[in-house]
Amino acid sequence: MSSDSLLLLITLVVIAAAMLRHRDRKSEVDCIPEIEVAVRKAAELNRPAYFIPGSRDIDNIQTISALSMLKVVARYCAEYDVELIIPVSKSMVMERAREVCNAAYEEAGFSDRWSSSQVSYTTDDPLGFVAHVDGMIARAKPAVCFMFGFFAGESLLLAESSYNVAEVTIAGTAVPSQIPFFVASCDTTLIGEEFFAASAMLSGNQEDIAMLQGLDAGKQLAIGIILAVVVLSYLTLIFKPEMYESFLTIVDNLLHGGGR
Amino acid sequence: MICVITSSSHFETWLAAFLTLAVFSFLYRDNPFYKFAEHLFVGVSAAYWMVLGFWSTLWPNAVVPLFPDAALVVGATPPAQRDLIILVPVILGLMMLLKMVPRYASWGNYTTAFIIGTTAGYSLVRYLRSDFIYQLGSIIKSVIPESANIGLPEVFNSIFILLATISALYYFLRIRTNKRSANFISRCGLLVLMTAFGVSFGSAVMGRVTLLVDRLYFLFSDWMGIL
Amino acid sequence: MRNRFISIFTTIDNIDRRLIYLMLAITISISLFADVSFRDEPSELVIPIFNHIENLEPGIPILISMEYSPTSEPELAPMAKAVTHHAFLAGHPICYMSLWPEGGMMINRLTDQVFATYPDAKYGKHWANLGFKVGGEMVINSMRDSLQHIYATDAFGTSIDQIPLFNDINNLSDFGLLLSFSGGSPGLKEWILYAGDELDIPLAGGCKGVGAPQFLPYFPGQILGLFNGLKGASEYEAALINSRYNIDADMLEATTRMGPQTIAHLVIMVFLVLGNISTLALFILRRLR
Amino acid sequence: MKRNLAQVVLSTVALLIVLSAFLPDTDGGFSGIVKSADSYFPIWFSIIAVFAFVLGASSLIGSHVRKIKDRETDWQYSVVTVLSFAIVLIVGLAKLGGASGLEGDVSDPASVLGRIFSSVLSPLHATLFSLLAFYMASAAFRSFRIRSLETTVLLVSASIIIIGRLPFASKLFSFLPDALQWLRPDKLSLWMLLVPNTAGQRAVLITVSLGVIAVALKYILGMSRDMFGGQK
Repeated sequence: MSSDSLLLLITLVVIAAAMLRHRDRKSEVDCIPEIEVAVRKAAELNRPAYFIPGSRDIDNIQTISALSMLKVVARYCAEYDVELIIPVSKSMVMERAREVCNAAYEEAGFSDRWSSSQVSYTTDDPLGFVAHVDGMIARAKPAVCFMFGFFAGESLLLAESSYNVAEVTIAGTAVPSQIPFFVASCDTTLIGEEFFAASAMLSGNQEDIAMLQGLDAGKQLAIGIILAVVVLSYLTLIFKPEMYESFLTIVDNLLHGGGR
Repeated sequence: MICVITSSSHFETWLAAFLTLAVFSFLYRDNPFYKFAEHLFVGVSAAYWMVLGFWSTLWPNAVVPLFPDAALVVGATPPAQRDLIILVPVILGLMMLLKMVPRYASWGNYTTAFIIGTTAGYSLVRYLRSDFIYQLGSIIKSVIPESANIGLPEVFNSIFILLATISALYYFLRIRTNKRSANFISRCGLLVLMTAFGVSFGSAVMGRVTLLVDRLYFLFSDWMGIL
Repeated sequence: MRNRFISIFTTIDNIDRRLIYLMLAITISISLFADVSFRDEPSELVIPIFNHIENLEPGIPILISMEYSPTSEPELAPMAKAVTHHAFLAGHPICYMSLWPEGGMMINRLTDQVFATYPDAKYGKHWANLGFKVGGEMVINSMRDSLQHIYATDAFGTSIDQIPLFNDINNLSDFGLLLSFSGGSPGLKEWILYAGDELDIPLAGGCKGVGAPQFLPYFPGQILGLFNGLKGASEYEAALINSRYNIDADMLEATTRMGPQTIAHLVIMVFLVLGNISTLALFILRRLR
Repeated sequence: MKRNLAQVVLSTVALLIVLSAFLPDTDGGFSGIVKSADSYFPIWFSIIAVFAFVLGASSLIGSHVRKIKDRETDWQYSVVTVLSFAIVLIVGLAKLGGASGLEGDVSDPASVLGRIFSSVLSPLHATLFSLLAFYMASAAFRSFRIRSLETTVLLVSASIIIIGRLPFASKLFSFLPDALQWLRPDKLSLWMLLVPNTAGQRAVLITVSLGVIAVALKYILGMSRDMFGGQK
């Protein structure tokens, strides 16, 4: 058991406890109105909506999160009768996306508006996938493009091509190196953690709100730890400078691996 | 023989140049050349990854453990004994294929459960340890003094990093409540994030332009031979 | 009058994106043909690497690990080439290896090109190619103990006992410098964590322009220096041109490529300035109403 | 019932992995089993992914064949996809053209598959990535404007980095007095990379890791409703 396991365990317990503590926080949750507005716009223009759930397989948690977003988007599309097209890059994502949409359309009471051929697999190669999606978008001229999930270098290829034809482009990713491209190119971008929180905010389920509680507890813990260690370090430095070396060793052990 | 090789590599250069131009043509607008390149890309790459999956994943990791003699086909030494545990993923894989048969489709749910379970498990451990704890450690180490005597620029930088990080974290803490009521600290946090994004964007420009110069160099030099 | 200005600036404000593409393509092409080049200056990031190779006793081998694939080759190969030129001229044997499957091909392409310019360079004496080994950080870990343990043969199947270069090399500590040119993972980060931090030999490396924020924090504590994208390579070449070696600047790839690169940066800046002038002008003109 | 059983499978698998991160490294006993399960799972996943190719391929080929049959617009291009797919699949599975037949490496550069990679896929990859240079220019032109404080910050920080990468950046601003030398774009860009950028990136990474942890926990604790076919 490595020395950082203690902190690992504390973090895990704090987040899990916050998630399991049920409390009605619905009123505090701010929705993301842009998504519904975009789908309504597509309905007005009578043009399709595209949803791209990233370019990685389902062993990436961002893909799973993107599929939760898909459920929300699919429900809006079912209600407003907007054709939803979902090109995917992995076979297993295709299967999940079909199931998720099927469920969403059924819940909305419009199963007849859904056909599983709206989800189509292209190729496992992320760039081949993007080349094809760019072509599809240029031809189909969708009104809205949603890009959620894990993207690597291909992010801006998708974002710019969709910006050129679509009325609204909305993106969300937790890949730090790709966020700047979406921010520069899309109308709305969910940055990092906002992307994980978004599906929970939109669904408004009690369970999802519990997840938001967990997120906030984690951030408070992070800010708390940083401030506590910094204050302690200066206190040691001022009052017990001879202890400072050993203080640094303790910090080093607790946060093992946080090498600079 | 040499003649055949040069002419075929000549053909390959022309093919590469044609595909390069076809992709560039998309910058103007969608056109038949791009459509051709795009559809070729999809067909070739889909099959390419499937072939790679078959020979470098399925064969050594599933076929060989179940039928040791299969190793001989690829010129490897067969393992001493069968490894029947590999039947588990094989069965899970077959169960997923049942999704094509509506009557048994629900059997595939176990495969989904297994996959999402492993994803959730690995992500939890990895992000907890190498992102959360690691980054927390890095922030703290770059903020607290390394020894008792430090210079003014270091102090300035560490205070800057501390305030910037905390305000950025605070921005994420506030997003859930109404954005319009966002206060001064979270506004500062957003500005820190925007600075970081601008820096990343600027850093990426160089690399992408390098690639573009290289492609143009290929066209003018390797293909046309005029450079 | 005011309306005319408004319409001019509105046009600039909404330039067709294809005009930007066209300008970029034309200026880069022209600068390629016109052989535009700018003399770079060695920066504090590459000078330590250059000086280290200079001060190393001749004959001490250098290890270059090439972790990149064709997509990142344009950015990373010029660094490896510049160091190869320098090490050969300074009399250090070079050992190449890779933690990426595509690395083997990258090494062959590079050595074919560079050593063709030095007719007296001999394989096995001046350079050797260990090729690709699967395993990422595990490979580095085993190399720390014993090179022979993990690499029985070189990339071409020759037993490394028969290669003179390896006579005095038992493990990583016998190299005078470790370099990793990395386009991703496994790469420089693994080298820092599993070789640089564990051993007492200098480690340096190169990364893509996007990778710099990730690796700069390791400088100067854990890495000797860093090649930051193509600019890093051209800075190193500038050091090489200024040095005692008589090297033909045309052979140096980054310096020649940096010309079009610079022009492209300038074009992008010009468009950024234009866009903002029009934003500002429109803002003022509309206020005047 | 079936859905509950699936949730049990999910949670068990995930908890095994989490547990193995906390258990000591020993060979035998309970922790040995947990540890070996932990090392098996990634390989299992990749095996299942290969099976999934059947689903993907049948969807891809099915849709293109349908397009050809129905003579939809652009059906000719679907012929390209189907043909190239079939050719590469056959050539690759049979390892044609390689030095040592089936015993050779599948991505041997001398084999037909290797040559297809270097003459078709490699230039396509490189060219698509190089398109990004154009796209970055147009995206920056459009959105890096002095319209709001946020976009101004984007503009300034990106510009400093771009200018700092010019070969003559240090000479261009050498007129600055010694006390203001730190304002030189080459120095300033290094500082921006190291200080504000580091702070921003780390804040993003920490919150992202929290997001991942919370999503993972949601599934492990069985708090997700959209798992197995929705609310049937």
